[in-house]
Amino acid sequence: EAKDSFKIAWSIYAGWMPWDYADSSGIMKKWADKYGISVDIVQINDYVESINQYTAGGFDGCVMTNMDALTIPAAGGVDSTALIVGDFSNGNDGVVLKGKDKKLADIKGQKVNLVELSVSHYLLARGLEKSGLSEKDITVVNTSDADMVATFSSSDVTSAVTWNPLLSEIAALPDTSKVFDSSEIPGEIIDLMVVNSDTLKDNPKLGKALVGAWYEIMGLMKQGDATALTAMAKASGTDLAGYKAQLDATKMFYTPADAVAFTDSAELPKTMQLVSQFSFDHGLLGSGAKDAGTVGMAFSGDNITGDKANVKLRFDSTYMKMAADSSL
Amino acid sequence: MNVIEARHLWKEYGDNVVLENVSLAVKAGEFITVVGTSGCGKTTFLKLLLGVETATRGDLLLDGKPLPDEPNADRGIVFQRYSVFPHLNVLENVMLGAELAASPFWGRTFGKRRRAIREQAVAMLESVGLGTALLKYPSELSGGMQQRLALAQALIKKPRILLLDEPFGALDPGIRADMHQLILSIWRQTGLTIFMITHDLKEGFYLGTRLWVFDKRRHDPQAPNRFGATITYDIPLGHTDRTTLHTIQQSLGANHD
Amino acid sequence: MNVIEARHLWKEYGDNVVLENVSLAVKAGEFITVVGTSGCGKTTFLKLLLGVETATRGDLLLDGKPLPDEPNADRGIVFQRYSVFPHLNVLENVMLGAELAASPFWGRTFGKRRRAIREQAVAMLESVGLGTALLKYPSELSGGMQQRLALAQALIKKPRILLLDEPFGALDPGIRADMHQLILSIWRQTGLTIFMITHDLKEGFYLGTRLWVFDKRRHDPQAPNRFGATITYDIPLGHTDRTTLHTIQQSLGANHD
Amino acid sequence: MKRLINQRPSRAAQVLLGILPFALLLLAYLWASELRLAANPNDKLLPAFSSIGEAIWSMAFEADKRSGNYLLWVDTLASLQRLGLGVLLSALMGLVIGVANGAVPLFRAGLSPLVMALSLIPPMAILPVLFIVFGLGEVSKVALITIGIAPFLIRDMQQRVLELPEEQLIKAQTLGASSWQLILRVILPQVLPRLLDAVRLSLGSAWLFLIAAEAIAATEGLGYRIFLVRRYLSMDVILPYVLWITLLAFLTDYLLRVLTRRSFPWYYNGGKP
Amino acid sequence: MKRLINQRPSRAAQVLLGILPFALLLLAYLWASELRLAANPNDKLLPAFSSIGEAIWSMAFEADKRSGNYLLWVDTLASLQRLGLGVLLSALMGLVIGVANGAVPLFRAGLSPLVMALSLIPPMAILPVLFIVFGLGEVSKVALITIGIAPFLIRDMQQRVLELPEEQLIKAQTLGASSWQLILRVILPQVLPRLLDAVRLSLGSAWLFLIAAEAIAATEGLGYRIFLVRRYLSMDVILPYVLWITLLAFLTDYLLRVLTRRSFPWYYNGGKP
Ligand SMILES: Nc1ncnc2c1ncn2[C@@H]1O[C@H](COP(=O)(O)OP(=O)(O)OP(=O)(O)O)[C@@H](O)[C@H]1O
Ligand SMILES: Nc1ncnc2c1ncn2[C@@H]1O[C@H](COP(=O)(O)OP(=O)(O)OP(=O)(O)O)[C@@H](O)[C@H]1O
Ligand SMILES: [Mg+2]
Ligand SMILES: [Mg+2]
Repeated sequence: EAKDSFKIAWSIYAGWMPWDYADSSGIMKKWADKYGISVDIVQINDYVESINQYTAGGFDGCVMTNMDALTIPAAGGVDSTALIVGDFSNGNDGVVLKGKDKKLADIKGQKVNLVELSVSHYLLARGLEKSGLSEKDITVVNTSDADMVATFSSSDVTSAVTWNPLLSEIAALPDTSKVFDSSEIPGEIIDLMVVNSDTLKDNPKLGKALVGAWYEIMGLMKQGDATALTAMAKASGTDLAGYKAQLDATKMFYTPADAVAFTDSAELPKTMQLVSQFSFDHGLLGSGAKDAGTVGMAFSGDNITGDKANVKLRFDSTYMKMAADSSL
Repeated sequence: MNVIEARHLWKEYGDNVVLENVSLAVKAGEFITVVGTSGCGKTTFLKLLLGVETATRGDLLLDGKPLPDEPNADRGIVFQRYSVFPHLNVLENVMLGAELAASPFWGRTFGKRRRAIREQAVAMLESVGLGTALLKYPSELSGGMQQRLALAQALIKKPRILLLDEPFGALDPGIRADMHQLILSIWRQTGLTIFMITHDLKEGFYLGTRLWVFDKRRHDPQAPNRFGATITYDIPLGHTDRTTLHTIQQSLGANHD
Repeated sequence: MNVIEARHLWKEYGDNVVLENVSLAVKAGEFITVVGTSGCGKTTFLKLLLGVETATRGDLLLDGKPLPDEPNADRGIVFQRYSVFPHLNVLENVMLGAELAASPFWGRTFGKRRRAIREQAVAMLESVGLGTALLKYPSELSGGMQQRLALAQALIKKPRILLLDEPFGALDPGIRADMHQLILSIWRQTGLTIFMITHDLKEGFYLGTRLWVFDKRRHDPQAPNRFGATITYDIPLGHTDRTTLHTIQQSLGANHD
Repeated sequence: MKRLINQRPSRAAQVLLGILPFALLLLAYLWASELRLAANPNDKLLPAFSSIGEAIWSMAFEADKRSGNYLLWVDTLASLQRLGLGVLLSALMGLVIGVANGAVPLFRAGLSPLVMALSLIPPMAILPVLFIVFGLGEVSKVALITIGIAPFLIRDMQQRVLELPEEQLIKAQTLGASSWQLILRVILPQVLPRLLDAVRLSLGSAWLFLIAAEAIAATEGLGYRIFLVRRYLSMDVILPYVLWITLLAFLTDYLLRVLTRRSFPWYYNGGKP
Repeated sequence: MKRLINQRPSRAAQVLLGILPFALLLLAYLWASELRLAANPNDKLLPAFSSIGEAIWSMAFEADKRSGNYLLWVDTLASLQRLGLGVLLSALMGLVIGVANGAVPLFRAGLSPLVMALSLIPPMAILPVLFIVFGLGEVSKVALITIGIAPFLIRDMQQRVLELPEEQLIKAQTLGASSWQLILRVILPQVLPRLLDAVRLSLGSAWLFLIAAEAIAATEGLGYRIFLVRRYLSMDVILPYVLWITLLAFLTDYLLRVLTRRSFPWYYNGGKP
């Protein structure tokens, strides 16, 4: 139904810090006012909890990765739209082994600490595939991201898969090697702003306000606006240099045109197919799923993969196009 | 007319027969003392009179009508222990009964009404010799003082029947003698009907106008609970010779250990 | 020679003077009964004899030497309650003393040694009338049986001195009489020196060869703890006239409440 | 009419009354679930009983595709092992340190303030420290349980020893007992049933710590599974797991109670001091 | 030589013995910290006292650059508020439901099995469910504390009411008390100090649940801060926070004890039944 106040959830991650700045700088309010709505931007500590809340209906939109968008809201029957494709991980996620000059193949037989069923898990699976191994060759130990750094120094942890800023902390420890990272599977781990499709359909204003605010900040970041970047660095618990290092490992789409191009590319459906196959193999699509196509996905140009009667995840570049055309 | 009358009263807990075929009639103003071996059912009988327990067979009448099936202000009680409220001081303990009657919802009174109740309570406490301990908590009182308090608390409701379950069992001999005087003077002044359980036969003889001995008429050594107790002696006091006392003493002693 | 001798013994807890200038001498084989108002220091005196508490001033001698400063097998004790071990059955309770002596580390014996100890314990239990309750736990025993058990338990260590702190205070009158016979026969057979505290003056007169009354010589109504109790009467029994008994009874009664 | 406090329901009425709130809860769930599923058939929040049944079946009786394990049983076994070890260790510590503290004044003076201070630290707050010290293996989970409940058990045991009537200790000494013998034959056997009581009381916390530890790092276990499937909001797995844990908690409590009753008959005959 | 169990240290020796283990722990820490810092001056695991001091100073007395808040105090206030609310709510539920259950057999028959079942559910396991039901705001944290400790308080209160001597209840009825009057004037005032005792017992768990809830969703609070800096292994913040929580736990316990003692003089004069 149409309404005029909305709640958006976000959690701390290099590519999502602009949302914090949008809130604290008043840019979000400016754009919301422009469309006569109000948008409440809420920071949630626990990433998974924020998605769960969104899925349960507590928020109208939420930041998440492409894989989580598929396995949590979409698999849960909540029709969701990727409104903004913000960036993809280009080294922000990685596999670290203890010891100097290790290769990914050395991971065989080890216990690997990671957040199970997260993009880390996906990254690992892709890495193993590329080096001719499979998950059977290792043991996955589900480890809370908060404790990843702390536990990496204990002797019974030999390898970990994680993301920034934790990744850089771990990789900086003496006698470790980063053996694989997301720059080797570019464009597969994508960070999105996802909103409820029905809400978006009834309230195009929401899409316009969010996209407008986002790309105003992207513009600032592209120029290297120190105020904005410093604020984001602080909010993510690091300093400007640290934050820039994280951004270096993130392929941000600073211009809407880039984002539109990525979203409309033929690669995206293929990537998503890999993701849904991984999700299906790990039971993430629910116990009732017959195959990886259980949850249908819509891409630009009426390209639909999977079950056409059950399309729950939509990659929609309409609003980003408006930004590209400066029609907001 | 009889205040209390029991006709062929039985009380059983499952297979355990506690009281067996008890019949009796008590007139207003009698002071009945009850003795019997431990566990023979004296307290159970008192609970029947209170309405806390109901008889399994037979009738128990108060003024010729079936006895109310729960305790009320007609029948006051003093137990051996736990009869007073530890969280109220002496005065509050005695005022409680009147306050409950005066204030159905809060059970508390204020102002003039409270002062009236207070005066009445103080008078009662003075008459039992607690006039100087009004603001003490029960735990600060000696055993004897606690029992006086329990008596005062029960008497302020002017019950028609007063039930005493070994009220002096936990007291030192010297204090006991004082309490005997107190209870006798209360009885004489108010004309109450009193039932008093005691372990001390001499006490029973000394205080009562009538003494009951509860005992089993029949014994089955294989199944001690098969038969219940009843009133085996009903002695109008003042008319007893020493032989009876001796016989009873023997029967009590024989059951020990 | 005196088994126990006290010279100008004082016991104070901070400002509270409990015992004041107690001097006495006791010969082997005496049966001393101790009476006194509640809280006057009788138990404290027993604790001094046990070695659980130490006197603040004065000397307490056993066989002319300073008394050991902790309890040992020389001096047996029976309290009013809690004297037996609830987790051991009757037989184990009595065997315990001998087992501890026989097995310093485990405190348990096996085989032949155990059988010997067991026989001894059974004999002792039979002599106190508990021969048929060997495998019961204390909680299954009546009060009187528990006190018999406590006695048997203490006696098996053949103490030279037996201390009894109101051992029969919680018992019914009939059972008390039985226990009196038991303790007297034990005393006659073993020639023990016995100290027994009691609340019951008659009991004290009946059992002892010598009766002590603990009381304060001086009173300060403002500071009741300023003066302590001492032995105000020391009466060799059998030589007493009724007046003394009466005087004592008065002095005890006066302190009540 | 009797006073409300004097009205006692019959046995049958009692059973009925006891079942009633459960039935109501169940109905409320069914109703809410139906409502949500009507709006969104894929809703995961309040799954229908049929999906819960399926999930139970597949967790308990179908081998997992990836590992080939029957997950429910693997999880249960792992969790119970950790719980058992942690509780056993804590009970031992409670017994040894608690009895030593209670019986020996010198120990008590030295250790009792430390134990008191330790018991006040919320174990959850030092979780990170634990993982660093004990690693991510089984040890750290058992350690969390132990750190969580051992101080309570120690303090409780100390208290119980101090509650033993002084008369008993004096009596034992007049029977010639040395300190050691007194502890071994008088104190220890009497606090054992009380230890079991205390263990029963602390089982609730033990479960908490177990789940918290499993949530942070594990490869199997009941808490691990709940926090793992939380990732994709699988209430059809979470709900039966919660019920299963509740049942296990009830059973362990029940077994301990029966064990105490069987092993210490004297304790239940009013042998409490 | 006296037996070990009869050797009582003097007051001074007692204090010394009590301090000893703390001093030893401190020394051990200093030694280990020095060792690690010598090997790696940037080591975060066992920070030197000077860095801990600095961290405390900056948390407590310097405004945070980003938010302008004095973090320690903001965290403390937020946590104490949640704790207070949760405990208050639970105490109220304990009092109302517990007393109703204890005093009225009809209520007891209906509610007691439900409360028993609820008390067995480990609240940590339903944490995910809670967040979904109550959202991520303050409500869910208070709810977790309440769900965690209320069943215990209710059961304890019920037990305490049932422990009141039957004689008192009969006596009150012979004084003409109605059910309501009996509850209001006899039962309630007598279980109040026991409620405070029970609340003191449950405070430990309340802290646990608070920290667990704050770890997952909060923007300030003691548990939140520990969880946040745990990512960077900032032991110089974690350690003082843990000590601070311990101190707060001690203080709340102490204050409650004093409050009970002051408010219910009769309870401490051996007025327990
Ligand atoms: N609620 C009950 N359920 C089952 N049996 C009971 C109950 N109340 C009492 N009894 C049994 O009834 C018998 C008589 O108990 P009662 O308390 O009346 O004895 P008593 O004469 O008062 O003894 P005492 O002199 O020791 O007070 C006992 O055998 C007791 O076990
Ligand atoms: N450990 C202690 N610390 C301080 N005061 C004590 C201690 N033990 C006993 N007292 C005090 O010593 C006095 C005598 O106590 P004791 O127990 O010896 O009396 P009693 O004569 O045995 O009394 P009763 O006949 O009631 O057993 C009491 O006033 C008591 O308060
Ligand atoms: Mg009785
Ligand atoms: Mg004494």
